[in-house]
Order: sequence, then structure tokens, then C-alpha cells
Amino acid sequence: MTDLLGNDLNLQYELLGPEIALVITAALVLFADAFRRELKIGQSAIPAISILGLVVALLLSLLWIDENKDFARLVTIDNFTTFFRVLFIAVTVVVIIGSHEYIERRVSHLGEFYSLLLLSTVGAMLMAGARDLLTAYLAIEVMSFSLYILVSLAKSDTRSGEASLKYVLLGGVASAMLLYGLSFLYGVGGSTQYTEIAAALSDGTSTLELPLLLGLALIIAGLGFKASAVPFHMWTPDAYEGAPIPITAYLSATSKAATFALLLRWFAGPLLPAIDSWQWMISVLAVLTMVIGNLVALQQSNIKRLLAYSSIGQVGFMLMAIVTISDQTGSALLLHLSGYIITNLAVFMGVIAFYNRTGREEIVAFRGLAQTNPYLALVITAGLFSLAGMPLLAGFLTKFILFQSVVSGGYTWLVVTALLASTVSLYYYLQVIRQMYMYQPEGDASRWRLSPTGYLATGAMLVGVVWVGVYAAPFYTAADRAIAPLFT
Amino acid sequence: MIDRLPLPAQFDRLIIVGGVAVGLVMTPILFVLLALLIGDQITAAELVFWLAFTVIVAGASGTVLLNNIVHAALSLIATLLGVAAVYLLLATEFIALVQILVYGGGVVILLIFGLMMTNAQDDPVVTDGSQKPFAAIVGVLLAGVFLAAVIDAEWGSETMTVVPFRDFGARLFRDFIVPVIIVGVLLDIALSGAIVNARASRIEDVDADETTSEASS
Amino acid sequence: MIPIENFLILSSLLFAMGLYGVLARRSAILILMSIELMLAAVSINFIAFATYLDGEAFSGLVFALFVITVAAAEVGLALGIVLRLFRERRTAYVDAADSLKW
Amino acid sequence: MGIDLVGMEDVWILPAIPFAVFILVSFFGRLIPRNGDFIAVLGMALVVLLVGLVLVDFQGAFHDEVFAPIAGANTYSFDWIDIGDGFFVIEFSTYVDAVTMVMLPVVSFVSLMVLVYSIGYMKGEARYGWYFAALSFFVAAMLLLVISGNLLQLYLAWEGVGLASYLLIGFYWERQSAAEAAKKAFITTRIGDVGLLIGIILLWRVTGTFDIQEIIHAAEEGVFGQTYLTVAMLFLFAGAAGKSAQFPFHVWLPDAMEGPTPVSALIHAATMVVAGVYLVARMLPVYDEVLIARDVVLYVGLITALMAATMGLVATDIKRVLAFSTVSQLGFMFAALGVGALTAAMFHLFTHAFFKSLLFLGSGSVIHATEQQEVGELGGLRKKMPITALTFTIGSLALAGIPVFAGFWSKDEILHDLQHYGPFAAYVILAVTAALTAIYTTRLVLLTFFGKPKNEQAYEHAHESPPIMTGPLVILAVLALVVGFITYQGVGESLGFVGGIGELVYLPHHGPHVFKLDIAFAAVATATAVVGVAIGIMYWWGDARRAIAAQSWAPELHQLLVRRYYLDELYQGVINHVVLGAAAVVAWFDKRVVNETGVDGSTQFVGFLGYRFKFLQTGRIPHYVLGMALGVAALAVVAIGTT
Repeated sequence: MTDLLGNDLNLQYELLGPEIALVITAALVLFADAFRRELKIGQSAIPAISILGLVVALLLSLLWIDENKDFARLVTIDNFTTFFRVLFIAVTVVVIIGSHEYIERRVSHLGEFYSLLLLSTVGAMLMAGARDLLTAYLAIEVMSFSLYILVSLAKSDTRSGEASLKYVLLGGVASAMLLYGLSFLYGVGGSTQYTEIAAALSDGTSTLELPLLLGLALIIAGLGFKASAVPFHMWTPDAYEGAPIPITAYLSATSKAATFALLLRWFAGPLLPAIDSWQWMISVLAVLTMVIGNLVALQQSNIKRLLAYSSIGQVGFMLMAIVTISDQTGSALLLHLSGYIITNLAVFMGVIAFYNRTGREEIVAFRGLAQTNPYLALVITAGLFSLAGMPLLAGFLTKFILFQSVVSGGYTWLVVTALLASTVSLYYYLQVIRQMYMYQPEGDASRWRLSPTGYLATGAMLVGVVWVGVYAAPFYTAADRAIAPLFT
Repeated sequence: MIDRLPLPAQFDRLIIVGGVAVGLVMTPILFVLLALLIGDQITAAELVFWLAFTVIVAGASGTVLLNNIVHAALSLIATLLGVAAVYLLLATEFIALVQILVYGGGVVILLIFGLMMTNAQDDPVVTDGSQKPFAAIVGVLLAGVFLAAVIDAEWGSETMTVVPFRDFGARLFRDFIVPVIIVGVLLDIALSGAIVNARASRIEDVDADETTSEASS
Repeated sequence: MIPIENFLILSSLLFAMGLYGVLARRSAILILMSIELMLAAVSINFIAFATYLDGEAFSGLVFALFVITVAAAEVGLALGIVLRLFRERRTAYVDAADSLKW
Repeated sequence: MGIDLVGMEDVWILPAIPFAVFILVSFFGRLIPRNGDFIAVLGMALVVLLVGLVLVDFQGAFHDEVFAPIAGANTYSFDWIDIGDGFFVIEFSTYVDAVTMVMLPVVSFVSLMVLVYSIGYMKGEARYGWYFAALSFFVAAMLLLVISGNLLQLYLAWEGVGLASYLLIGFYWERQSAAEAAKKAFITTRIGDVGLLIGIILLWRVTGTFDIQEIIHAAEEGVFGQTYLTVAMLFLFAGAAGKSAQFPFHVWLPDAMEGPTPVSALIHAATMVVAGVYLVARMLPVYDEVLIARDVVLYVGLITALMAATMGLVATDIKRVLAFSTVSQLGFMFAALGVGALTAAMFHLFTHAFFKSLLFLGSGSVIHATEQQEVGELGGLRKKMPITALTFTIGSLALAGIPVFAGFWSKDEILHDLQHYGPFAAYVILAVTAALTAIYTTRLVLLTFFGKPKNEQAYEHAHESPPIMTGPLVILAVLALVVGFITYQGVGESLGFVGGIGELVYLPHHGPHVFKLDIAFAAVATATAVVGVAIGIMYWWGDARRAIAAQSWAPELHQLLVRRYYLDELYQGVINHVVLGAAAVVAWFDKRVVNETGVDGSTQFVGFLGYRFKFLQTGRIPHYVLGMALGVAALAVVAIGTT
């Protein structure tokens, strides 16, 4: 089939198999929840259905390894897409397994919760796969809309609604900015297709330079919001704090990774010819982000806010890879992103298990955890040390490779700043670790255990943190193969 | 719900006063433009454009400046109708139609419902944030930057391409099938989001009796 | 023939005014209205570029159509959340939502 | 040599053994009798045995001239991580040369002694098993550090020993001061570590490799620019200085004495703190290329040596005196490296490890017996604890640099080299420091073991430690007595080394270091030490009347030394005011500027412009949007303004 302009249109719906599977699962979940009494199924059936759907989607996405096809010139299915599909599905699976107890007790609207989680994953997957501005924009909104709602779903917690309001209003402004920028990009590039924009921009745009710059500034602002780069980060701590913790974890993993997938696609694709125009913008944002994120984190007393600021700081590091974009930095970024997600999920799964038991999220509440639950303390410690970049844990190796590639991209000063910023970070991670190991527990000091699924999720993440830290080569190979289609 | 809607009398007054005000502003502009048209200074299309321009800018100003929230909402309607007129000038009837249907028939009604449900008819006068001066500075600054960029650029082609309805439909449902599907999902998400949050209070009441699971079905 | 700049100038003004509204207003609903203004500016831009520059491909038109749709959905979604805020705090002023800070 | 069972190519086994012990004891310690302490000791004994075999193999290779003495050999390597088609290769590689061969026996032997000693010292402590596990982890990391063939692997081990040190300093975490000290040590050394990492990255950037030997070759061939290399090597030195507690990073080491005493003996006297010396020694050929960086090493060493020695004069905690002494002696080593005297530095490292761990273990024995660490509470203990007193005195004489004892030989070497290769002032400073060393050492011995008991209760309570603790003391004392003689050619040859340590460890272009006892020079050094001891005796013999008088003679000076030149206060001030201050500024900006100026300030502004006055609660969302809008405006204005 051809489109109106005579281009070939490939309408192979199998290419979108994972997305379709997830959408169907989401619908099934809603249905099952609505008719739970009629169908005589228990609450745990809903996460089970979700996971089943996710596994099916995972298998379907693995079908397309090493393929390079596009669907109707709108979505590309290449290794990059597959990498992110697998990543997002894995994150969602871990979040569901690790937090279904939390969700059952502290989240209202179970059916909506799980179905939105799945749909948000669909949005993230499409963000990674889009090859057209329109698809990309709609994918962003699918993910964001789901997250706006998910943030608001914490049961009987007024912070939740407030966080959601902030997120949705600021998100609306940010997408308006992004869209306005995209409209200029469309005006300059003359198309919404990535490939054609790239061609148009590399042909030279001297007469349209100002609109292009304007568009870039607006696009960077809009995406900076999604990635929570300073000064577009202010929603992050509030939304993280107000959201149910699984959603906080999900925000810090999938939402961030999807934004970086998009950033990679755009800045290595259509916007690459204009690199001189945006390089300094991103590097300024990167420096601001890593410095402010890490500094403000020092002052936090709530673990979720602390992790929010720490994730802002991490975004600063990742933005460096966009500044010096190349296949090396790209694969280093993918590796770091995976390592970061595993690490962050390890911490969050630990925090969720802790919250399930105690219902508290202040840092001082972690006092004496090493005595009441040494295993959980170990998991959280490993995660925090990895975030701080201690060797033999994921954080060190992936960060080191990332910094390495940025240095070889010629931005040594950025890396020096990043190293200094990450020294500061050790200070606040250590605060949490000290609470766990160097104080007596308050109140009940008896030992307690996690639920089996809690052990499963935290254990898997712990193994992941150490595995990536010790032997990252397979991950890097995957990242390397994933980034290749962007640079050919 | 019904008792929360504004009284017809209030609307009457609003429409009369607003109509007079709009008329007073628009008439001289219309006369000037007509004079220009007759004097062959501008084409008829340009006349419509400038009229729409005036409506849009005035309406937008009203939306962001008026202190009475209902007036602001009505200004928004005027603005969006003006925007629809601009779409017509750009030879895209279909989108103009969508604009009127979606905005006039949906969004604005929704917004006004929102206003009514948040006590706007009891106290329609809203206060603005205290960072208004900063807002003005930033707004002017950005407008300046935008205008500079837009005017500086040489956009090239000055011919309009008129798109037939048929092509538009064909393209939408064949070339852009994926976005159409995604937007369906998106609307579903928005719907469930609106329901979840708007319905929450009832659920919360039931929650108090520890029977959440049954209530949410 | 109206030059394309005219439409772009219009949209620039509209966008800036919308942004001003977002910054200056306190009522969540008025902020939403201001966002609608910004999105209208976006649509004007897309359509102007599509008709003047993109010719036969006109994907900007489709883009504008979806922007309108998404804007409508966003209003619905956001209003639900605003209503929730109103229920919890008896006000639709956004600065009432300040329990999450520093 | 005949034994090929374990050779140089198998050194990777060395860290593997204690690491296995760590895993075993930390996870299954509860199931094993005695919490697995004997496993740790036996594992370490095995390591010592293997080190012996490696040493024999090394001597064989040395004699067969398989390689040039300093060059050593990349004995074992595999690509641990190879990604991006050689873009990023991390090898696991081991490298054994003479420098390594000095470190390995020291680390393994002292560790064994400390572990044996700990069985007695830590008896009945809570977390007994964890102690042995953590100590094994430390030894594993330390062994990995000294056999590393590339900088990245070295950095990994480097962080590992830092982590172990953190865990062990904070071992008594119920004590607030211990927890604080652990954090202080960790963060201070981490600041240095960032320097090290930056240095490593800078070196990699030019050479594309982490391999130490390749980097040295590259430096010798002049691949680097002079300034670039200087900067890189200074960053590297920052890491070394952090780990080895050199000025201005020295503040953490005295506080690190909060850990159990055997830990202080092992980590903060004999092994981990010399990692910095080891690193600089390892990279010395590169430092030779950039004399500015080498001079920095010299001056930092000198400053630290003198400063720490003066602080040691007034410290009242027996372990802190030893800690200051350690810092000071490390300064000696760095000073020696600063003039390129590799042999002297490594020799001093070697002897120092034995006598300083002896002193620490001795002080541990005292603390164990009396539960006092303030010298003001001790005294006269020689009658109650004869073995401890005797061995401690031997260690002290070695530290003071009295002839025959180990410290004399190595310190004499350093002074000799400084006089020959360094500026004269450097020699004078170190000579003064040597005298000061003798003074505070004498003071420590006198106040602890001689005179009258100042705390009768503690004295009555005191008793000699059990054999499992005195045994290691005696062994180390014997070594502290004799180990210096290794420099003699005859002694060296009988042990298998041609010319003792002097012909083993040297830089190729300096040539082997032939040891000759310069009688005149040695006499001066001896005289310095003896005068120091005499002054110490004069001031502190008996009831130390003169010392108290001296204190009141210059109270400000005394106070300056007691407060350690106020550096701790300075750092705390910097941390409080700069780092936290910067964070506070951002928070303040959030609170004041965004909220109050955004609300109050602009309210006034608005009022000034004649708008209605409104005072409102803080509203956050508009401020957030303002931030975003300002961000966009800034980007757009700068972008368009610069075009």
C-alpha cells in the first residue's frame, strides 16, 4: 500500500504486537475489575492478568530483534525500540511484583491503576519507537496522561491530589511549549518525519535560523520538563512525594527512560544537523541539573523527596551524554540508564517493603533497620551505594563508562563538574545508610520478614545491581546493538 | 447540580453588557477595515483576517485579564471562534468545524461546568497571583523573542495549498492510522482519569466503611 | 493573499498571552483556559505551516487536529483533578495546593 | 628455584582467599563454631604461606634475570569487560614487581598477626563474627590493590579498602563519636578519591589505556603535554594524600582511632594508609617526568611530617599519639618519594609497618587491660604488664630511630637521600621532625609504663594480656629489632636478595641503591634521636613537672597544637558554611525569593504600581511555571541574542 504521496506504507500490524497486547490487557484488567464479583475472582487476579499480558508483550517484542522495519512511516521497530520495549516491560513487571501488596492496601481504584500502568508503558514504548513527531507527541501524552492519574490514586492522602494537580497543570504548560517548539521545527523542516527533518536541516536553514533556535529552546524546555532538568524540574519532588510509592518508582524509571529514549531519537536524528545550536543549551541544563539536584538533596528529610532530588542529579549526568552525542556516548547512556533503573528500583522496592510494614517515609524512620531487617537494609544500602557510585555495584561502572565516553567526546569540564557533584551525593546517601546501621531502632525492635513477592522483587534487583556492577559486558553489548540503528 | 448553574437573569445581563462592549470596540475597527477594503488597500480575506485578529487578541486579553471568571470564560469562547475563523482563512474548513464542535460544544462547556462546580457563581470575582508583574515581563519578553524570530525569517513560499476533504480523510485514516489509534487510547485514559477523580468523594465515603473492594466495581 | 507572517505573529501573541495567563492567574480553571490559548496558538502555527509550506503532505493539518483533540482530553482530565482539589480544600486556587514543598 | 607450585602468575589467588573467607563468615558465620574466626586466621596463614612461595618464585626470576628488576611482569590478565570494540576495556590484570614484593609480605604478615591478636582482643564483643568478616574483606581489597596491574582495578580496590575502613571505624557504632569518625574518614578520603578518579580519566584520555606500565611508557616517551601531565599527576596525588592522611586530608586519621585497636594497627598504621605511598611509588617514573608534581609530593610530605609530629607532642590519647606518629611517618615516606628516593621510601614503609603495628597492638593490650586510653590515667604499668611494656618499648625505640632497631635504618636512609637529592631545608625539617618523634615517643612510653600509676583503680585492675595477644607482640617486636638489617648485603644475600632491599627496589634510571653505612651521617642521626629521647626523659620522667611548666609557659601554642592547628574546625566550618550553605542558599532561594519576594516582594512592587494590595498564602504552581518560563526565555533570548 502507498500513502497519498506515493510512499510505501507498511501496515504489518504484527510490528505493533507488544503495544496491542498491552492495550488489550489493559482493557481486560478494567473488565475483570469491574466484574470481579460476577467472575468470582480475587484481588490478586488483576496483577496476575497484568503480568501475563506483560510477558506476552515481552515475547512479542523479542520477535523483532535485529529487524529494522517501520510501520506506516510512523513507528520504527529496530533494536533501539526493542531495547526500550524490553526495558519498560521489565520495569513494569518489577513494579507490579514488588508493590502489589502496597497497591491493594493504599491505592484506590485497582482496575484503573493497573490498566493505566499498562497504558503508560504502551506510551513509553511508542515514545522509543516513534519516527514521526506526531506519533512521538501522542505517545508522550499517553504516558503523561496515565501518570497524571496514577499520581492521584493514593488512597486517603490529600497530598496525592495536590501532586497530581501540580503535575497536570505544569505538564500542560510543558506540552504546550513542546508543541509550539515542534510547530516551529515543522515550519523549518517542512515535515513531521524524522528522516525528512534531518535532511532538511542538513541542507541548511540560514534564512530560518531564528525560528529554529526558538523551536529548539522550546523543545528542550518541554522535554526538560519530562526529564526533570533544572529549571524545569520543580514538579518532580512534589509529584514524587505525593504519588503512591510504586508510581514514584515508575516515574523515576520508565518516565525518565522514555524521555531519554526520545531525546536520543531526536537529538541523534532530526536535530543532529543543528548540533551547534543546541549543544550549549543542553550542557547548561546538565550542569544546573547535576549541581542543584545534588545540593538540594542534602536538605531533605523525606526519603521520596531525597530520591527525587537524587534522580534530578542523575538526569544531569545523563544529559551530558546528549551533549556529546555519538554512538559511544549513546550506548554508554543506554547502559547507564539500565543500571540506574535497576539501582533505583532496588532502592524503591526496599522503600515500598519498608512502607508496607511501617507506613512511614521519613529518613529517620529507617533507624535501626539493620537490626530489625538486615536483608532489607542490605538491599537499600546496596542501592544507595550504587547510586553514589561505589565500585562493584552498577552505579560505578555504568557511570564511569558514561563519564569516560563524555571525556572522549571532548567535554572534560562537564565530567569534572559531574564528579564533584557526585561527591556531594555520597553525603546524603550516607545519611540514610547511617540511620539504618548506626542507630538503635525506635520502638519495636523485633525482626520481621518481607512477603514472598517482596523478597522476589528486592532480591532480583539486588542481584541486578551486583551483576551490572561486576559484569556489565552483556548489557553493554545490548546497548551497543540498540544504539546502532540511530547512527547508520 | 441544577441549583449551581447561574441564573438566567445573570446571563441576560452578561450577554447584553458584553454584546454592547464588543460592539463598541469592533464597530470602529470594522469601519476602518471596510474603508481600507473599499480603497483597495486590502483584500476581503485580509479584512476578515484583521477582524479575526482583533477578536482573538481582544478575547485572549479578556481571558487572561478579566477578573470575573464567567466573563473570562466567555472571552475564551470568542477567542476560540476567532481562531476558527483563522482556520477558515487558511482553507481548512474541516479543522475549523472540529474547532467549533470540540471547543464550543465540549471544552468550553466543560470549563464552565468546572467553574460552576467550584462555586464560581457564588463568587465569580477571582484575584490574580501576585507575580503578575513578573508574568507580564516574561510574557512581553517571550512575545518579543517570538516576533523577532518570526519576522526575521524568510519563509519562502507564499502560496496556499487547499486540501480537499477527501484527501484529508484518506490521509488521516490510512497514513496516520497509528495516531488515530493512540488518540483513542488517550481519550480512554482521560475519561477514566476524569471519572476516577471526579467520583472519588463517593468512593472515599464508602471507604470509611472498609468496603472499598465492593464499591469500586 | 495574506502573508504567512501574519498568522505567525497572531500565534506568537496568543501564545505569549496564554503564558501570561498561566503565570498570573490563581484559579486552576483559568490556568487551564490559558493553556487552551497556548494550544490554539500551536494549532494556528501548524495549520499555517501546513497550508503555506508543506503543500501536498499537509501533515501539520493532521497534527493540529490531534492537538485539538488532546487539548480537549486534557481539559477533561485536569478538571477532574481540580474538582478533587476543590473537594479537599474548598477552593480552586492553585496556591492552596502548597502542602508539598521544599 | 624448585617450587613451582605457586608462582607470580598466580597472585590473583591471594585476594581470592580472604574474599572467600569474607563471604563464608559474613553469611554463614552464625552456623560456624566461634563465628568462624579460625577460618579467617587459617585463611590468612595460607595467604602468608602463598606469599612466601610467590616470593621464592620472584627471587628465582630475579636471579635468572627474566626481567629487569623494577620492570616486573604483567603476570596474569584477562579482559574483564571489553565493550565497544576496544573503546572501553577493563582488564583484570595482576602485576608483580619489587614494589609489590615489598607490599605483599607486609600486608599478609601484619594481617595474620592482627587477626591472631584479635581473637584475644575482641573476645566477647558483640558482632564478633562480623568483625572477622569485615577484616577479611579489607585484606582482600588491600591485596587486590597491591597486585593491580591497571589503574581502574586499583581504583576499585581502593574504594574497597575505603569501604572496609568505614565499616571498621564505625564498628562501635553505638558510640556517636565512632559513627561520626567513620563518616568523616569516608568522606574525607572520598574527596581525595574523586581526585584520583579524575587523574585516572585524564591519563586514560591521552593514552586510551588503564594499564600502569603502558601509561608509564607513554609518559616516558613524552606522549603527554607537560602541563597536562602535571595536572593529572596532582589529581592522582590528591587521591594518595587522602588515603594516606597527608595534609590537608590528615584530619580523618586521628579520629579513625574510634575503631577497635587491632583495626587501627592493621588499617590505619600498616596497610591501608600506606596505599597512597604505594600508589605514588608505583607511579614514580611518571612523577619523575613532571618535577613540579614531584615537588608537591615532597612539600606535602614535609609539612605533614612536621605538623603531625608537633600535634603528637601534646595528644593525650595513647592511640591518637600513635595516629599522629603514623601521619608523620607517612610524611617521611612521601618526602622521600618527593626526591625520587624510591628505595628509602619503600624500606621505611616496610620497617614502619612492623614497628607501628607493634605499637598499636601494644597500646591495644594496655587498653584491654586498663580500659583507659588517656595517658593521664595510666602510668607504671611495666610492673603489671612486663611483656607489653618490653615490646612496646622496643617498638618505640624503633620509631624514635635509635640504632640497631628497624626504624633507625630506614629513617637514616630517608634523611640521607634528602640531604643528597633534596633542598637542604627539607633535610633540616625532617631532622627536626625526627627529633620530635623521639621526644613524643619517649613521652608516650614514660607516661604509660613508667612513673607512678595515676589512676589506682585502673592500675589495680590491670593484668598482662593472654598469650594469644602477647604472642604477636613478641613476634613483631623481634622483627622490629632485626628487620632493618636486611639492608646489609650479607644479610640480603643470605635471604636470597643480592643487595638487600637496596638492589631490589629502585628506579631503572637511578640504578640500584647500594647501601653503605655512612658513619658520620648515622652518628648525626643517632645523636638527633638520642637528644630527642633525652629531652623526653627530662620533661616527662617521674611526675612530668617540667612538661607541665612548659605548657603554662606558652599556653596558646599548647592550645594550638591540642586543637590540631584548628584545621578540623576550619573544615567543619567550610562544610557547614560552603556546602551546606550552598544547599541552604538554594533552599533559601526557594523559600524567600520564590515565595516571599515572589509574593511579598512583588506584592510591594505591585502595590507600588498602584494595583490592589494582596497578601496571599504562598502559591506554588505559578512559581514553578515562572521558573519554567524564565528558563525558556533565558534559552531563547541567549540563543537569539548571540546570533
